[in-house]
Formats: sequence, structure tokens, C-alpha cells
Amino acid sequence: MSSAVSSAGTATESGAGFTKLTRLQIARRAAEMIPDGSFVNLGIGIPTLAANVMPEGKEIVLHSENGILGVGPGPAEADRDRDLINASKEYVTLRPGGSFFVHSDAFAMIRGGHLDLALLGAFQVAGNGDLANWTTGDRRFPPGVGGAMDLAAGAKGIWVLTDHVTKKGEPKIVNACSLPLTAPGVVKRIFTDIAVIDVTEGGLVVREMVPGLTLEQLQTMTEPPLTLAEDWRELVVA
Amino acid sequence: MSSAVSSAGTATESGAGFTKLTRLQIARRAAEMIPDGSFVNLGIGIPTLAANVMPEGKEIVLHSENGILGVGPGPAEADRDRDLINASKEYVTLRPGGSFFVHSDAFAMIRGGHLDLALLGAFQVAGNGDLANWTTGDRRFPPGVGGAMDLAAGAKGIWVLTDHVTKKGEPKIVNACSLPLTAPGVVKRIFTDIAVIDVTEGGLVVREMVPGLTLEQLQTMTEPPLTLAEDWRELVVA
Amino acid sequence: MPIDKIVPDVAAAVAGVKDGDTIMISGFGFAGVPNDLIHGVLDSGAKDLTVISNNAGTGTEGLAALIGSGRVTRIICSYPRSKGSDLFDARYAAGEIDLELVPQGTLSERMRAAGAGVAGFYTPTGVGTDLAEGKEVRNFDGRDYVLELPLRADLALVQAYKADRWGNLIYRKAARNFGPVMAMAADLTVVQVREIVPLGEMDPEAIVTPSIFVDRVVHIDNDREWDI
Amino acid sequence: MPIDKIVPDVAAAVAGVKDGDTIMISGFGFAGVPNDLIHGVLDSGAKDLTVISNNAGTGTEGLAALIGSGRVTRIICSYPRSKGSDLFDARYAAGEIDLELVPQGTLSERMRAAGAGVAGFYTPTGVGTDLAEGKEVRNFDGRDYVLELPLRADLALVQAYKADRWGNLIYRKAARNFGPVMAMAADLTVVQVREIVPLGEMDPEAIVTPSIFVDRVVHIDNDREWDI
Repeated sequence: MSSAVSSAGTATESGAGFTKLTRLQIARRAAEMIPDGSFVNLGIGIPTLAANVMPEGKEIVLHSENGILGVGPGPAEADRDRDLINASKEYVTLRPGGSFFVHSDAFAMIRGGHLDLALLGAFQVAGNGDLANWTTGDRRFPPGVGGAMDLAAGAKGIWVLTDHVTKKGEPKIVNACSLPLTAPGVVKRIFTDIAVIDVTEGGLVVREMVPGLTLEQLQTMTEPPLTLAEDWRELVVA
Repeated sequence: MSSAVSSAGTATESGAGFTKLTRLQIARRAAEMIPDGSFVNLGIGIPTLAANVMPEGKEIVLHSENGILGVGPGPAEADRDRDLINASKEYVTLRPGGSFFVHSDAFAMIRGGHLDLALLGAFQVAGNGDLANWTTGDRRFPPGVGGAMDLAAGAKGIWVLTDHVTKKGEPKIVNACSLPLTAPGVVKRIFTDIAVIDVTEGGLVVREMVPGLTLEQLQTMTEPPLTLAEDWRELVVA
Repeated sequence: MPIDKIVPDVAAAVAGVKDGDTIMISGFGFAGVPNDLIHGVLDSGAKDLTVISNNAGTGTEGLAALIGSGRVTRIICSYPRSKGSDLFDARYAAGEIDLELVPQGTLSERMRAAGAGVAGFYTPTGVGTDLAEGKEVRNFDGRDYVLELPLRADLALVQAYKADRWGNLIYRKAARNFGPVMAMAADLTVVQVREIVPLGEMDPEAIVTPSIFVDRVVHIDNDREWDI
Repeated sequence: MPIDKIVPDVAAAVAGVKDGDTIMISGFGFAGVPNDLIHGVLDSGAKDLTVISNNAGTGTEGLAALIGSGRVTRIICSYPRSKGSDLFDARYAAGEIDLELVPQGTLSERMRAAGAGVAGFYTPTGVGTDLAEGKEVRNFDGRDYVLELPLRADLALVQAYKADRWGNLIYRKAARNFGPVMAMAADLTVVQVREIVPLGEMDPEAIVTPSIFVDRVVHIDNDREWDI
């Protein structure tokens, strides 16, 4: 990464009049925007948190690739069932109307384009929607891919939920992914701890920014050029 | 067909000291030879009759390609259920231990080589095991294939149950099928109304003949050369 | 808002069907045929239809009626001719309907492929026969296989036994047949059921078609039935 | 003679496993892992094994123990590294185990293909990524797909919930996961269940793995379990 990028990272670290969202708040904002009635898969990481903050008044059906539709929130400790876990291997519950099925059917749903949305984590997202979220390329450790490539290639819409920059302050939204791809050109929307950005044919369009953040500041933390949506709004989450 | 063949047909019609089996007897003889514990599909025609004459003391599980394992005999008229029919569209019953499944799974069982045996009808069988049983090639009528090709290509063993000659007296066991093939080289054993014949790499081997029939007579009704098994026996069915 | 896929009647169930559509119709023999939905399509007036179904209808109602109406220009099936398939037979003899004959297992697997996002698969079925003519044949580990492509539809008409408002389905006995794969393979899956149950009443272990594959459900107390 | 696939103990269940075998092991995370059967294979002494499983084991028992024993020379899986997968991680770092990494949906579909007699299929998963390297890519209707080949095994070890003497199976909740496709894809399918029920007691509409796919069943009252 360039030094310009590093200094942008430093700028955010020093605080510049804005407050980052927590991981749960990122999940909550994404959950709020899921259309009512959608069938949605929640990937490992920040997306999984969304299961516990689904908006009231909407009926959204959560899919887990280990063979569950209708995933509910995590159970009380006393109600944990070793046979009922989600794809992140966390204890979950089943909502009325939920169902269990074989793994190959879970992925038929994914690959066949039946999921309205998959919310995924990311190491990097490129301006053209390329997604890298399965390996950091660190050869000391065995890589793992899980269902990431199937979800990225199969769901009708891919939303990414991620911190805006790495722990070192480097942009995760980049001109071209340096890490191995999960799938090319699939990401439609990016929820970060400071912004909501749409990936469009005309480039990245900022829909929301946290209060106090300017487009210029956001641009220093983002490699591809950003434009601000005419109807952009402040990114505020309960 | 050649005139030699026609005259062979005529010879059988005139009666030559032997009695042909009925269709039910053909089915019964085949059923008797199914190994205990087998999973078996019964095709349309004579094979379907076997469901009602399965041997006592053996447990054989019948598969129907419309999504049933554990097909039982036909019900009394009062017990007919419009939702419970076999691949021949006849009313059937379900045995304890039976199960229902989707059509694609029924054919996964077939194509995946999980069936021990399929008993099929035939228009023609060639000496090399080629099977023709799906169309007479009569262009006045629309052809239908059903599950014949899947069964012929997929089951571990294919037994054919058929009259030995056509209504015109022409051989159905031929040097080369003149009718369109269902699958090449798949038939392992042929049960006819006068003989049981194995298809081997060394040619057709007669295992059983009805009492009074000679190999010479049988050969006149059969195109490929026949050899008699050393341990051949009389084909007698209750 | 609660998800509610239940529609009030057959007309609402098939609303949107249009000329030129490809329509899957469940059923094997007389079991599992969504006869009420078929008559809904007939009543809609839609024409130039392609039908994907195992059979081509018997008697004078249901699929036979739809074919007899002349609105079906093409049928993809495994076994069109049966006792009583006179309406189809006549159209076929007159050259008024195209027939694509597909082995039954290939038919259901092609639908599953469409539903599962598989763009093609190699099957041993049909190798060395007329039905593999013009298709790619490829050898894997010493055996030949035919490349088959997915079959999808604009609309699937399915008969099931019970549904809830999410569209979860269970079927009854051999009437299950093609329903679950057709439900996966169509843009719009419409189901007629004999019973609607409250959400959560179905055993989650026993649901055959999960809600994600179903778009509309209509309750038909007494299925149209007739002898073959 | 009545069909009876029930065997008395784990040793009888895994009898015949041999050096060089490819073994499928059901389970996703800690749900549905046939830990008792895995220890049966461990006790058998068989070596040079290839394991096909979603994960590579955690902790010190079950699959982790088998891998830790050095008897597994190759693993085909989607997600080997988890919290607690230290025994695998060490073998991997030392170059003592080959890893074929397969996307999870491709993994289950390749098993289903093996079980269903499909010799290959085209999937969009992995296109344009390192995991498609060296594989045939083909365009259908404007989109690229990767050719994937079936995955089969000599032996499948499956955990299910209930079985009868024919080998019909039902599973419990998310412990179903890979069990049904593995049962289809192996020459010998061995199942550990928590309960054996009389033939005919299972609802024929709700049986998940029909008897035809199962070879041996062993009753394990209390599955071996441990924290991850």
C-alpha cells in the first residue's frame, strides 16, 4: 500500500470529528436495509451479528449453508442444542416456518440464484465489485474457503460488511484486489464502519456517511474514486 | 426378417412338444431368481407382474422410478389411492420400511448404480446385450421413452423378460437390433416364455428350457448362436 | 409485514402467464397433476406455450384439454403417449406440436440442474441411442457420457398436499414426483394444495420443498380429478 | 431372510476398512460428526487414508485424533482451519498432509454427482479464482462455468438420528448436513445412530436417506462429544 494510504489510515485513527460504528452497528444498518420478505444468507464475521438485530416489523428469512432456512437468534445458554448451529458454528434457534435440508440442497438454493441477498465479510473489495474474502495468502496457515465462493457466485445480491480500513489503516476498498479473489464483479453494496457505498456501473457511489465525515476524508481512506449520491444521508444507527 | 426366421416362428406356432409359459409365469421365474435382499426396479409390461409373485421367505425391496422404495402388491379395489401408483401407473401399496422421494432422487438411485437389478421388457435383445425396448420406430405414433434408458444405463444388472418371438413368430433375440437402441451391451439375462438365457462374453448360454424343447428348436427361434450350460435345467414354474 | 404467499383463487395464482411462456407441470400419470392450475392457464387464454411435463395428458381435461386447445406448440416430456392421450396424439400426427423427447431421469436432472445453478452435466443415459444424436459425448474414466443442459421455465404449476404461508410444502405419496424439482426450476412457482396449515405446524425435518422455492399457493379443497 | 443392516458394535461397523481407502466423514462443525465411527477407523490401524470432510477436526479427539495419528495423508475439504484445528495445522505446516481445498457447495455437489451417476458438471462457483486453476472453464449463455468431477469414497462414516433395520435414516436439525450426500457417494456407507426403531415406524414421507444408500447401522447410545 502507498504511504498516502497509510497516512489516510493514520488520519482516521487520530479522530477527525466523526465516530466509527461498532461491528454490531454495521450489522444493524445492513439489516435495516434488507427488503421485507427477503431470503438472506449471513456470512461469517460481522454479517452473522445481523441475526440478532433483524428489524422489527419485517419478516426476513435467514438461510444458513449448513442446511437451515429460518434461522433465529442465538438461544439462552440453557437452550443450546449441539445439533443446531449456523455456518459460523454458533448456536442458533429455528423460527416457526423454518426447515432443515441436506447440504447439497442448501447450496442449490445458493448456486441456483434463489437467495435474494448474501451479506459477506471482506478482506478487500475492488471498485468493480471484485471480492476477496477467503484467504490472506499467508502461507504459514492452511487456507479455508467454506461457502464463500458459492455465495459470492450465486446469491442475487452481495452486500459486504466490513471495517473501512485494515487494522493498519490501509484501505479495504481498492482499485484492484491484491489478495486472491472469491468472485469477480459481484459486490453490489458495501457497509463499513463509516459509510454505505453502492457499487455501480459508473463507479462507487456514497449513499451514507457517519456524521462529521466528509467525502474528502472518506476518499483518502478509499482507493477508487467516490461520488456522492444526490440523496445521500447521514449514517446513523441506533 | 429372413424367411428362415419366419418359418422358425411358424414351427413354434404349430407346437412341437412343449408348452410356453404365461406372462405371469415368466415374471414368477425371474422373481424366484432375484437374490435375497436385492433392490430391484420392475419395468412396464411383464416385469411389473413380478410385484405380485415375489418369492416367500425373501426380502426384496422394489423401486419405482416415480419416487417409491418398498413397493408392495396391488391393493384391493376399495383401498386404491390416487396418490399411490407405480411407474406403470397401476395402483400399488407401500410396504413397512418403504419411503417416498422426489423424482430426481429416484433417478439418482438408478443412474448412480444403486439398484441391484432392473427387470425390463424388450422389443429386441442382441447377442452382445444391446437392448431395444423404447420404440418400434412406427412414425404414425409419438415415441415415448420414460425411464427405460436411465434404467438400462444405470442398474447394476439388467434382466429382460419377454416372449421369445414376436406375434409374427420372428426372433426377438437377434444378431443386431434393427430397432433403435435403449442402451448398448447392458442385458445380462433373458427370461422368455420358453427359456432362460445368459448373455456372456462368450455368447448366449441357455440355462433353462421348458420341458420338451430342444436346443435345436430353440436355436431356430433365436438368431445368435446358443450354447447349453453344463448345469442347464428344465424351466418349470408353479 | 408477514410473508404471505397464499392467493385467493386460481386466477390470482396464474396471473401474469403470457403468450410464449414455458410452463412446467408436475405429475406422473394421474398422481400429482395440478389440474386446477392447468385450467387456470387454459382460462387465461395464453398461447404459444411450451410445456415441460412427464406425460402429455389423457382424456379431455387438464393437460389434455390445454394441448387440445391448440395453445401448446411444443412439449418436452419423456412419455407422451399413453392410453387416452388422443388429444396429444392427434396434434402430433397433424404436425401441430413439437415434441422433445427426454429420458425421464434426464428430464428431472435437467430441472434440478436449472434449480441448482448447474449449467450442464454429463450423464450415461442415452449414450449410443437416437436421443443422444447431436449432443456432445465425452469419455470419463473409460465410459461415455452425454452432455445435458438445464431445463428452466417461466412458470411451474405444482400440486402438493399441504402448505403454510411461507410456501413450505409437503407432498403425498407418489404424487410428490416432479413437484420439488419443478419448484426449484421456474421463475414463478405456483402450487395448489389440499390444505393450508399455520406457520410452524409442519415438522421442519419433514418439509420437502422449503419456502424459498415457492411464490404462490392456492388452496383447492377438492382437486379436479378424472379417470384416465 | 429379513434384511438387517444393524451390526453389533463399532468394530463390526468399520470392518474391512483398509490402507489407502478414501473415507467420507459427515459433520459440519461439531454437529453430525460420527466420532465413534472415526475412532473405529483409528482403532483399525488403517493408514494412508484420504479423508473427505468439510472440516479437519478440532481438539484432540475424533477427526483431529485421526489426523494427529499420521494415518491421513490427504484431505479434501472446504474449511480445514478452525479454532482448535491445531493437530491438522501442524501436519499441514510440516508438509505431512496434502490438502485439496474445495468450495463447500462444490464439495457437496461433487458427492451428489458421484451418488447420482453424473460424471461431471459445470458450476459458476470458483470461476476467476485460484481454485479454478487448471480446471476446464466453459461458457454457457454468456457466463463462465468450471467443470467439476464427482467425488466418491470407499467408505462413508455418517452420523444420523434414527434408523431401522433396512437402513432408512432420519437426521436431527443441522446435524443432517453432509450425511445424505455422503451416504449416496460411497461403496460402503456406515451409519451411527442414537436410536433404532422398528421397520415401518418411520414416516415414509419424512425419511431423508432411503434404505438403498445404507449398508451398515450401529447404535451408539451416547455419541462421543467434546467441546471445540
